[in-house]
Amino acid sequence: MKKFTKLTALALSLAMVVASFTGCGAAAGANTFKIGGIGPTTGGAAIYGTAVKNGADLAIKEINAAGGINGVQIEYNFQDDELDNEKSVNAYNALKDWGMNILVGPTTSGCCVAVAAESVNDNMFQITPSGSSVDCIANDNVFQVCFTDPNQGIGAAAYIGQNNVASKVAVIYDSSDVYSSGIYTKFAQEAANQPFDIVSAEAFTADSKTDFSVQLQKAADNGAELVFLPIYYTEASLILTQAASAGYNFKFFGCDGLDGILGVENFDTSLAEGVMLLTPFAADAKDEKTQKFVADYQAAYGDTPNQFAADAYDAVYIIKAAIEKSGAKPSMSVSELGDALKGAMTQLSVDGLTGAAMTWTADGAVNKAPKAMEIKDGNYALIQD
Amino acid sequence: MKDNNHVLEVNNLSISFGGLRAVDDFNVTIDKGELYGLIGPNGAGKTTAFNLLTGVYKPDEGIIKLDGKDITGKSTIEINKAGIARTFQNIRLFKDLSVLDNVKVGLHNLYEYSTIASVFRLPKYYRVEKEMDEKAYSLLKVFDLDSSAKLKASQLPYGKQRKLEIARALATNPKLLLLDEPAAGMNPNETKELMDTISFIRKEFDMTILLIEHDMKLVSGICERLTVLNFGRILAEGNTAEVLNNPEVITAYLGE
Amino acid sequence: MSFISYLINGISLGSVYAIIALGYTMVYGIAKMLNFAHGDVIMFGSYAVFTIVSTLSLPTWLGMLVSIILCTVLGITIEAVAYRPLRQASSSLAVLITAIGVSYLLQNVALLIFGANTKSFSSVVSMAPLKLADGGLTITGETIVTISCCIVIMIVLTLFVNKTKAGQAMLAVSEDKGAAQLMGINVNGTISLTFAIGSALAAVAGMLLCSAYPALTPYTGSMPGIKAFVAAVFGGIGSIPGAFIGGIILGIIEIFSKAYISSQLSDAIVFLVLIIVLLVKPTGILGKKIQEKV
Amino acid sequence: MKTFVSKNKDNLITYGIVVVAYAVMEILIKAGLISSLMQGLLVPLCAYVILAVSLNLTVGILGELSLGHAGFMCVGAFTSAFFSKITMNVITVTWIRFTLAIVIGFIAAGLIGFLIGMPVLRLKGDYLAIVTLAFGEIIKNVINVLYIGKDSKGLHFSMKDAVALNLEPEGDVIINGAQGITGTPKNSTFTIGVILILITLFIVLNLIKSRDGRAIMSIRDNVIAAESVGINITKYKLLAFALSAALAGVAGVLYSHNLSSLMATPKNFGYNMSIMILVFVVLGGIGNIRGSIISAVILTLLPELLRGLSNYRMLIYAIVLIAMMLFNWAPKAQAFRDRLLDKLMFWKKKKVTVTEKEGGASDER
Repeated sequence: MKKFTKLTALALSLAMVVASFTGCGAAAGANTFKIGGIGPTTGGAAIYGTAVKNGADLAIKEINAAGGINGVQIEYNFQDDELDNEKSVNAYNALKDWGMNILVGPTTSGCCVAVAAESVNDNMFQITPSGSSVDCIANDNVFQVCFTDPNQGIGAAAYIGQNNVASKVAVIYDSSDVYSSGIYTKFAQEAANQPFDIVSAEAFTADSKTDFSVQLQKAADNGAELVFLPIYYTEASLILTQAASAGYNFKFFGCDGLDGILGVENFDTSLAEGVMLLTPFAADAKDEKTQKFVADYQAAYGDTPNQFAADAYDAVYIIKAAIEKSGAKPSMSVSELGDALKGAMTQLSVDGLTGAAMTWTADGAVNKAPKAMEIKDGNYALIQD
Repeated sequence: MKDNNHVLEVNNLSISFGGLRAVDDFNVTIDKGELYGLIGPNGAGKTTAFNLLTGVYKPDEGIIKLDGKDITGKSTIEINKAGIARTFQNIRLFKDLSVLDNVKVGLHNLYEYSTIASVFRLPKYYRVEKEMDEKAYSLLKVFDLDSSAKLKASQLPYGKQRKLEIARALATNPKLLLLDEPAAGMNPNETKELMDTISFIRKEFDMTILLIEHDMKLVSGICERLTVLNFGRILAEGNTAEVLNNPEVITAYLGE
Repeated sequence: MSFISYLINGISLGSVYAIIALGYTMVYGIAKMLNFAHGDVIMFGSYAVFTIVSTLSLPTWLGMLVSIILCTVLGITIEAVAYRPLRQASSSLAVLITAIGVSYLLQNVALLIFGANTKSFSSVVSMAPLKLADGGLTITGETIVTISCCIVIMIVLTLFVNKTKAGQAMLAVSEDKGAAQLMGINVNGTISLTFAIGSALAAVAGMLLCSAYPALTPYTGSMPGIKAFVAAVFGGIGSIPGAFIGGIILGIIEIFSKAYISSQLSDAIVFLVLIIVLLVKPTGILGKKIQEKV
Repeated sequence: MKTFVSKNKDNLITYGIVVVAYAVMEILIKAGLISSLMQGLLVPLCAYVILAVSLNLTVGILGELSLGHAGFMCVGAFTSAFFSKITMNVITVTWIRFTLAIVIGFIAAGLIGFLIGMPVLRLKGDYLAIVTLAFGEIIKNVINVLYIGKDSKGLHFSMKDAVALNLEPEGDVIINGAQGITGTPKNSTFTIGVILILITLFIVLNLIKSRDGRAIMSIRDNVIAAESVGINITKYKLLAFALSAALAGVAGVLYSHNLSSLMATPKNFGYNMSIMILVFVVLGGIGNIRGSIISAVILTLLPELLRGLSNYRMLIYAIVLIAMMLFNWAPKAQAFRDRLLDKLMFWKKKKVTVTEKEGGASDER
């Protein structure tokens, strides 16, 4: 009876090994740019990966419809990494087998660091829409569309301090998340130089992110006026709901992770009234470009785009600009293309959804001005200072 | 300390489970080389007495002495090392191990080599394993199991499983062997064969044996002395023939 | 004051664990298997309510009804297709692993149907929060309803198991499947019924979970599912009142450890307490002591 | 002494499969016939094979259910990565440093396994499972809030945040809470992975076929009987459990030195991973070492090979997993397979003789 199992197992593993060879032999006949993308499209972080996938897809479709980059069409392939560093490297390798010559991704910081350690060996040009930790851009072939975490933490603290938004601040952050704990650390450091006090800093983790009553009550007990939320909008929506039902009256302040909270299906947006956030993108911004993006995205994918989608959309246009600037051709090798685009990046100034006149330094970080937004009447509104 | 040839000496052993005195004031003395029977109707406390002797339960009162040494309250493992081995009413073999390995587990404490020696296959490993194999085969031969040594224990027919359990118990080199209903579920032929085997072991290994049995024929055939338990208490004890003719025993055991 | 407030929060969270744990313990008690997919049945039930109430704008009661029916059917189907063939398997681990496969399957089906985006669940509870001590303490309507539901379900389940013929059959099956079969009990039917009840409970638990914590994603059920499993073990798995007590205590420990020790380490503390409880009482708070007969 | 011989032969086949697989892969790599994906997967595959074999020691040989195996892997990964990072400039000979890292991962995970095993191994079945799951989660949670930094004054610890380390400006944060360890040297190679698999197999297979191994298996088969013949239950449970943990730690070393970004997430070191390792063991046959190697390989490759299905990938994976479980374990499916095999025998007589030879040496049921 075991013989059969053995035969099957043997046949199965053989078939797999054979199947795993089929990846090779690509990359020939390169007359298109092959852009790969990586992010979690399954698992708890699937929201973010899916947004990146769709955002980049939309941009690529637009570019192809308009005749491509310098007349060259783009091919696109997005791979799931399940929010796991190891799987992310696998995704990168799978994309290499497919013949990728430019990478948009990975979506999250940890994965981005892991993939960057591989891509540097290939000198692959890599632009991460949303991998925000400083380690992501440690290698010179990687560029960011989003702000780095320290940048956001310091920016948020400075904004609150300079504009006297509050004098007593509470923080609720995700200690098991790179993005969130990264921003919190810098925020806390910068807060020492600012005229406000952090009265409570409470964490939650990936394993207990449904109940925030303790964190909120601690904030209230310590007399906080403002709660800083360097977290993503799924948890933020729960915090807002719980704060309202417990009758707390805080002002909430977040970073780009909160962007998308109004897009949560069926969310009672009145709860988010008055929430402030420092973000380069807002789905309801009045400018024509953003509105067109939001409308097209909704039409194509049935969802309201968030920050991640916008970053990915911009990433593709940044690549387009870099290619146009450097005159790179798809026939170049991955490494030649990488050198060409790296050189072009520092000379670019791109107007995107997530920032006007974005420029890059050679270390890969982006220069753009974050906009302070406030949610008013269920819409994002720019705060005029 | 020892001034007699008592292998086992038990004085007023008692245990209760939630108010029920399962074994009450149990006394027995077994001499070296004796084959002693413990009988009684179902639920009389025979197996509980075994469990007390082997440390599965700790007695509420009483003293158990093995070869003059007090072993009361010791753990099963210590008691086995001290020299009591047993079989079980419902056979408890290591069913996924081979017949040979079952016996070799019984030999565990008599042969030593370190974990390091086994992982790195040092010469000591081969030497001791060879000794263990020889010893185990010689035991299996006694029970006519040597030809099935490589089978899984669970593949043996029922009667042979009983024998294997005895062989495993003997492998620990006990002073006293406790057999819990060794003939349960056997047909008359197998029972007969078992009786012969038990007598043979007793002679061959000069073994002291305490036996729980239901099968009267087996008991009367091989035991010199008996204790009869009923409702946890001793109903009668003494020479087999006398006890079996005791009218009280007949009523309690066979009557109703 | 803050102590009482934390206590109330703990009970609120615990009541949600408790209601999930009831379904877990029910299935475990009868079928003797850890149904790892229970949390995902909860998630499906919540999506059913969401689709009917929020997307199709139909009445709430209809959504609840459809959700319960759907989960019941789902539970029976899962049992029949994935678990029943393995009931006689040589290791009980086989069915555990299959349950994990079913859990992955449900999550990924939900991901394909409903997408990854968070949906905000509209509470099915319309009760106003209870304000005590001049508004210093708040007990939400969801908490009151969840606890009431737990108690009602607990009583009904206990009565059902002890007083009805089907319930007695369940007890018999849980003791010894073979003997139950010999006594003319339809073992397959009884286990199906157990899964049906367990899954209907999952639907109710899903509604209340998402009413209290209204962020719905395809993975909503998995973590509360594990926590509820922990709660069920805490209380003594297989024991119906044990699940309730275990859930409430787990909730209180979680909140207290966040409040008084460390919000970063609260998971570790909760699990540490669980370990200590099990070391002291190896079968949980209300678990039966199992002694193997020698 | 036929068993002896045939068992040894069986073990040789297991080693042989690993060595042949290694040789084939090396040749294919040299010939450039292998995809990047496959090349990237080689080291993780080795780590998962070691994990599956080591968990089989607990589940299959000792017969206890553990759901915290990823926790031990995590301990091995973090201690060794930490060691490699702080000694990167001290011990410059890579192989010495990496060997020490492996030893450290082995000892650290083994020690934790021993410490956890001592109190919990007296629990049984599902209760032991939940307690090991709890320990795995505790390990993950603690590592997520652990901050260790190094400056000229030495090491600094904190359980709060990186700021609380009070490092000098040029100091270096080595373990940075949720961000874990970044920049571990990439020392793991396929060759080292295969050597570690062989060592693991050597340890586990030799242990099984020894005095200690028999004692461990006797506990699995019947605790009461094992006690009755004087087997020290606690000692052998602990031996198997701690060794199993230590080997998981080795897998962790391999894992951490293959990625430049090591974090303890629910995905890689949480109960999900522990369950995944258990899936390898159960699918491959509980107690069947060779089976767990094969199923670890199949189940790790499967989701990668399904990448072409994009959105349906994990869905198909789940279905395949359920189907394989039913196919492998359901008594009806087993009967069906037997009948099918009979038919196959009838049609392909030649092939049958070959397969019979292959299967005949090992366990029959």
